Amino acid sequence: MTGSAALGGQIMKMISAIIKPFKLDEVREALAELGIEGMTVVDVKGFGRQRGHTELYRGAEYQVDFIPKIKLEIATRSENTQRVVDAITEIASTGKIGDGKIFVYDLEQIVRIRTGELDEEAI
Amino acid sequence: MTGSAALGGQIMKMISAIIKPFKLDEVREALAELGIEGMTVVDVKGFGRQRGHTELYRGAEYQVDFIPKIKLEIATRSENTQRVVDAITEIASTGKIGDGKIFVYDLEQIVRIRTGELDEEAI
Amino acid sequence: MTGSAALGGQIMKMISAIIKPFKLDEVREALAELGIEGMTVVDVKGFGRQRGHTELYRGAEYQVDFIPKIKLEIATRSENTQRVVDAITEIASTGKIGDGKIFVYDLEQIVRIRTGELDEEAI
Amino acid sequence: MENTVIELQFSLNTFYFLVSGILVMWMAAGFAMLEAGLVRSKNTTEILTKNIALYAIACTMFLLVGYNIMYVDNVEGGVVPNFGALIGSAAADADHALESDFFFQVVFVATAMSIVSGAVAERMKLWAFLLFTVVLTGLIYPIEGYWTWGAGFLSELGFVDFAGSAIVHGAGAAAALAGVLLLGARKGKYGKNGEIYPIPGSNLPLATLGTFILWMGWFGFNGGSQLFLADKSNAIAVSQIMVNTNAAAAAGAIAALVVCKLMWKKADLTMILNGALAGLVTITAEPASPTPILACILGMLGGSLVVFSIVALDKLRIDDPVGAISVHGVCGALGIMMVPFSNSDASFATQAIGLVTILGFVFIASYIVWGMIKTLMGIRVGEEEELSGMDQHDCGIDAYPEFVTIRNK
Amino acid sequence: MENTVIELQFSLNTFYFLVSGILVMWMAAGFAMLEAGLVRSKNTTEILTKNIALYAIACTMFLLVGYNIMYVDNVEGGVVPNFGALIGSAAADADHALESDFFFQVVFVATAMSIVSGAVAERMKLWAFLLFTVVLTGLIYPIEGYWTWGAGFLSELGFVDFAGSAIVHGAGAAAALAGVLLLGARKGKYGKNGEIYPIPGSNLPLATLGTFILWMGWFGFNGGSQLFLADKSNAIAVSQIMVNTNAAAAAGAIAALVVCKLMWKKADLTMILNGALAGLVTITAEPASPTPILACILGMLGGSLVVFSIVALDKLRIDDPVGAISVHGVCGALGIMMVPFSNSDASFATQAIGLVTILGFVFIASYIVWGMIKTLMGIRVGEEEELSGMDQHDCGIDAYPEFVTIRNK
Amino acid sequence: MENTVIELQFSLNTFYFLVSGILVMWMAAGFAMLEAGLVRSKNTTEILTKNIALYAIACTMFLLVGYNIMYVDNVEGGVVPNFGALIGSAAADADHALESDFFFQVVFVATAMSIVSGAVAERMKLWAFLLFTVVLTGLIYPIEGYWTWGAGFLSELGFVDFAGSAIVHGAGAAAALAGVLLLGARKGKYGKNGEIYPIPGSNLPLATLGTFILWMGWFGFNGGSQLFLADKSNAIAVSQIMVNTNAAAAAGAIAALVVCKLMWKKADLTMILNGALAGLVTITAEPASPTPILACILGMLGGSLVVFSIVALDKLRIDDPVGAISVHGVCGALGIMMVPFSNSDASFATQAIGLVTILGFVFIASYIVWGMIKTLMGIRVGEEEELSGMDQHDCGIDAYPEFVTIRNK
Ligand SMILES: Nc1ncnc2c1ncn2[C@@H]1O[C@H](COP(=O)(O)OP(=O)(O)O)[C@@H](O)[C@H]1O
Ligand SMILES: Nc1ncnc2c1ncn2[C@@H]1O[C@H](COP(=O)(O)OP(=O)(O)O)[C@@H](O)[C@H]1O
Ligand SMILES: Nc1ncnc2c1ncn2[C@@H]1O[C@H](COP(=O)(O)OP(=O)(O)O)[C@@H](O)[C@H]1O
Repeated sequence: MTGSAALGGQIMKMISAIIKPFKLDEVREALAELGIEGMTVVDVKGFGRQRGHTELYRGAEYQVDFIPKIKLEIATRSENTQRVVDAITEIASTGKIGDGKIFVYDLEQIVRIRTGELDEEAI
Repeated sequence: MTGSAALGGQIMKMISAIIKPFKLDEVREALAELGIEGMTVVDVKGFGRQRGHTELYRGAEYQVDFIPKIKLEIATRSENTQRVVDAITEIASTGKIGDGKIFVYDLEQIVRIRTGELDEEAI
Repeated sequence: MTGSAALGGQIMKMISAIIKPFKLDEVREALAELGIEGMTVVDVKGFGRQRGHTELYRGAEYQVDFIPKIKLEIATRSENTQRVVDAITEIASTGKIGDGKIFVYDLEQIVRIRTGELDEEAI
Repeated sequence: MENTVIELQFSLNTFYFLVSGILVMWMAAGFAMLEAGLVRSKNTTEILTKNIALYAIACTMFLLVGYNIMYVDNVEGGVVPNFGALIGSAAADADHALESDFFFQVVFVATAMSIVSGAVAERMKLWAFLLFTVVLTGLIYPIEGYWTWGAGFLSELGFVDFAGSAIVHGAGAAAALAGVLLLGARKGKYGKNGEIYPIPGSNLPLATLGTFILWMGWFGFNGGSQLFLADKSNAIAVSQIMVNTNAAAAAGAIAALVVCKLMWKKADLTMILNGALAGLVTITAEPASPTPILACILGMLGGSLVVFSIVALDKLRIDDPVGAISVHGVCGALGIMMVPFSNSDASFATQAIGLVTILGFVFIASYIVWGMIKTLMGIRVGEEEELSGMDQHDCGIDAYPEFVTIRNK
Repeated sequence: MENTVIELQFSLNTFYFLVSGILVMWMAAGFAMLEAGLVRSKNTTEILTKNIALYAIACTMFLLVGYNIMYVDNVEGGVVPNFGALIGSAAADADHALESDFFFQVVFVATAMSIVSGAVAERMKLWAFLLFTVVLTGLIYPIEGYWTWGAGFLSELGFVDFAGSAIVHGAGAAAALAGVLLLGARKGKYGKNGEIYPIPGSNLPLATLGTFILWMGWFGFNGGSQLFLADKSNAIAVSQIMVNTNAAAAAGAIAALVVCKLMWKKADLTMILNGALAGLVTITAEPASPTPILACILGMLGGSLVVFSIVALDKLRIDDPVGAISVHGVCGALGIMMVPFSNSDASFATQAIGLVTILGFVFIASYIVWGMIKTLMGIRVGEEEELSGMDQHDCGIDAYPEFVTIRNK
Repeated sequence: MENTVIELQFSLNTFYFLVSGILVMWMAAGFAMLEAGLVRSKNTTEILTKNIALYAIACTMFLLVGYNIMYVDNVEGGVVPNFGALIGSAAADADHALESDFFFQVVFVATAMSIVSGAVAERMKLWAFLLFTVVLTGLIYPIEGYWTWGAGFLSELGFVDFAGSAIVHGAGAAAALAGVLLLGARKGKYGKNGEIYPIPGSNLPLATLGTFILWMGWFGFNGGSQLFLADKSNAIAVSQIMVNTNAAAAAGAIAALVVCKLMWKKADLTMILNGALAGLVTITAEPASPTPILACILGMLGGSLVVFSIVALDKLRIDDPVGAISVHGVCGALGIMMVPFSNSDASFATQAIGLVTILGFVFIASYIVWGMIKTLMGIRVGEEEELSGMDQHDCGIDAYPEFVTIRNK
């Protein structure tokens, strides 16, 4: 984290984590224990150090560049960020290449559609 | 980057809204009336207060944690943010749990790929 | 935005590009030449100036509002941003409507799950 | 040796019934695939469940009472059948096994019921539907079937419906229409200001497979309805039926293709599928006497008519997700009224009387039964179930649980 | 003309064998679709590969040695067959072509093997599986088949298994069980604390199609097993078999539907599919002698039992992704033990002896063979391959490469 | 009673034609599923549309003129047929119904045309394709078919092509090749520097189902081509054909599996499917005279050859998305040239002459017709249509509109 949080920063962060698909259930459970009560997931494909694999189709081998991953998005208060990031890092890590990455963004505003509640109340 | 950043805030925001899938058409129409001329949607699954449902397969009941939702991403000028957020909040709300959330981010830059136009021209 | 922008902004950016699906391979190759070693892609649907098309089903024509696109997400150091944006703009452009857009965000933090490395090391 | 020749004839006829029956049974799979392809993915498990359950129930009910009501110990030329159970016993001079006849007939009743499931898809409660299945296959169909095929009053009148354009297909469509009227359209199908929103089916390869299966099965449906194969003239008749059946289906598909191209500049696959089926339904009333060229013409009439009928029913806000009422009802009626052009034993008047009698009876009887079920337990799923899909509500499982779908369609 | 009558009878019988054989061959497609629908999409290409390869291998092995072992030049009432190659030569007074008999029998052995592929799906190495296929179809099945159908000691004892509830279905299930025990459950199927996690199949329309195909093919399976059509009494017998087969399947589906509704308030489609198949397996031991009502009852017993069996095996941590052991093994045994209720030639004691002998032999022989293969080359794919799916590892290509799937399921 | 025996024989033969015809008709569904599974999802609706439309057009054209050109009132040993319409009239001493013969033959012509649709998939304009269908099925196929099966000059020469390795399969492949050469490869198939990019099919379960359907239908295709069943020797011949057909297909699948494993260490499912079909095409030229072991060997040759052929055509930049030219053309030629090994009536020279004549004629005639259509209206869709998929352009609807797909593949 940068010093900006101390400088006032946003009070809410969006944590976006790319993980291996089969780790989803474990991560979800670990976050539930931290009190995280909401998240959004989406199927993505990606590559990084892990470079895909070859597939075979009708006698031609070819590179599939993108490997299936899952992206989690968790909006949370700034002060939780470190704990969430640590939990994901711990649980989603297999030590093998392709474990994924976590990206943290500032969030300007959150609105709960049902009630119109704002920001921290809306998390 | 434009000079406006120096004035303390981005002049463009990205509004990311998680809504119930069947609300998509209505929301799109409402935003069109506000003059919103572009958006990107993606299928996601999520949970929050609404905790999934049980499914049955071969005699075993099990929890499906994630409920299908749709995520809308709308880049717009800062001054429109409130109107867009209000419109989505109004239209996408059913008053029932699981209506979704809206997240607002700062946007540093927008580029229209076709023309290379920047920022406000590119929205 | 936080004061840090005044101090020169975040040292990492997230570049999110909406492109035409069939441009993916070319863009990926161009970015590889720039030394970009990781990215995440997801299928999205969107509209902007390009307004969808009509489909026909059982005698009823109807508007399909959303056109399939691909969203690329590339985390990179700030100083690379311009080069990446330029490369995508160049390669993904067909000059026809619907070529897509690039959005640039500040990134607070990056974590490599496998090693726990942070920020620039984690890219 | 004479005995052996007669026994061989008996065996060959029986085998012909059995093979035809197997082909008609296969149509159950055809309807299941067609309907599974033309509904949205969130309702696919449920429609599959309905299709296999209705086939099972239809076979069981027809065994328990239906066959007896339709065929056993009835008065010739009568209206009210003799009610009884099981399949009776064989005549001494029968030229095929009684059981093979039952096997052939039992799969017809399932066909009639399969037609209903498509029209009421995506909103009809599973258990209400199954309850209706019991009554249609155990009672309504056998009674009207008796009137013509069981030597009842319509057959005495000279009404001709060779393989069931009205008795099977029309009846299914009439029952479906009654259900649809009581049920209403799917949510999101019609806008407040009269807009019609198409709701595309989720899996067109399945729908196409279903159509091919039905086309194949129809060779048993029509071919078997000659009821005798083992001499020269009958063998030729069965062959003519096959040729005509195929010709009408082909012409129906072509006609639908051309109509679509002319009207919308596109080849609407689901219309072409319906066009082939429309050709089949049209020829079913009399596949034996037309020349192949007439069969083509009948098929083309059916295949064109069905396109307009589907569009018209949509305008009338009769929401039929798979086009069953148009294919089986409208083209069934067309087929019945075309019979006198090739078969001089039939007259337009008796054809019309037969048609109205059968469709009217089935419609009214079905309307009453649907109405009773509606009062008893409701026939439509709740709004929330409809929006989130019937699969989760009725069956507890999605059809394609791993695949990501655009849920708002 | 007598000669011609006999020749006609020969031709008709032969044709009946061929048509039945074609229908049984079609069951290979049924198993392939059923299993492809009930596994996860990441293992779908592999299960399809197994299914087509096992059919090809079974046909080839049975041609090379299996048919000879099972049927040619064996001692009556014996235990050890006479080993030889190819299909022998026709008897002078044969009433059908030898080749048509082979054609009919060869597709049975493929059925037995298809049962195995479902139970060991999603974790068994492709090449280990194919190696086992060679042994089962070339050796194990022909030997136990000889005991009853090749006039071996079980047939002398009076054991009755008309179309193979034990010989085909039970045997397949026994071989499958041996494999599953050595293989263990799929990763993620059972939790550390005894939790059972369902792993839903990825494509229920395919599974339903597969069931309809099997249902259709079963008319050849059971109907053809009468082995003679071309006289009156046999023609009637074949017809009865068809009616009973259909009735048992229908009743099985209904029973499973009702049991599911009572137990879980939902209509679990995959259970209904298994229920129909369970009814078919149950009637297969004796489809000729029951009345249709008894056939319904047998089907209902099978269709109910299979639901409880699937749940029970799951509790025992015997992981069978498609329910093959319950459908073919448990209901096969049920069918065998029900024979004496309709067929007075059979006794409970001999039925039990036959059942235990066949299943025991196949289980033990299979266990040894699986065990040897395990030592030789391993039978289970590595953890990483299992997690990322067998398609990429064994086949190099996904089944639905363009579709986005939730991979963690 | 003599009369009755003759009538029974007539009936049985007729029934055999009809059942065989139904099985061959079913192959239309097989091609549709195979091709729908091997193209990308964005072109799936269009290929389904082509398949059902071509079947309909083929049946209609063959009824209107094709059958007459091929079979009616032609000079024996001639080259130019007698042009006429409809199906003529039956001979007094016919041993089966003329209509049943037509029914059997009409589905063959559809098969020939189905082969073309696969090879030109994903880029050929729908209406150009349908126009070509009219000409091939109404003119080109009947003319070359007359040369051998209509007692034309090739039959007089002693050319043997039992069920159509060249006449049906080779012809289809020759027409396809002509089309592909004029059409060019799919965009993205070949790179600027000679790279070959695979374009995986979108739905392998469908492709597998299609293969099983074709395998099943082939029993009608080859089995029916004996043209007589109702005496002992013919019944045995038909049985042998069935056994050989099945054996060749099985061996073809195994051979392809082994070749793939040796070359790429993986079991490439689509190659195995092609291997089974290759075995079938290879045996089709002469399924009656080989021993089953020879049938296995022929199947293995076909199944191995097809793998190399597919790879070689790809290197030659002949882009055939489903491998139709290799399966039907290359293996069809192989089958023709293998005939003399089992059938002493055939010589390598006449086989070569027949093969070159048929394939040459069809290729040249097709090239001219494709060329004319290209000038007239173009045969290839625009670049944009190809990129966004033909479904939207030609048919107006996606095959799987609810499912999310990775569109760039
Ligand atoms: N620079 C990047 N921008 C966006 N996503 C990335 C980036 N680098 C990696 N990713 C995502 O993270 C996933 C894992 O990255 P990878 O480098 O393979 O793993 P690891 O960090 O364990 O070596 C990738 O598949 C991709 O989805
Ligand atoms: N903290 C969060 N971070 C990311 N997404 C969230 C979060 N909380 C909720 N969501 C998303 O919003 C959706 C609706 O949230 P939910 O709490 O069920 O509704 P409501 O706010 O109406 O009670 C969830 O399915 C999830 O996709
Ligand atoms: N305001 C916006 N917010 C989010 N996404 C947008 C916005 N405008 C356009 N897009 C995305 O960019 C894609 C291309 O935009 P479009 O306006 O059609 O192209 P062009 O900029 O070339 O005219 C759209 O399909 C949509 O996914």
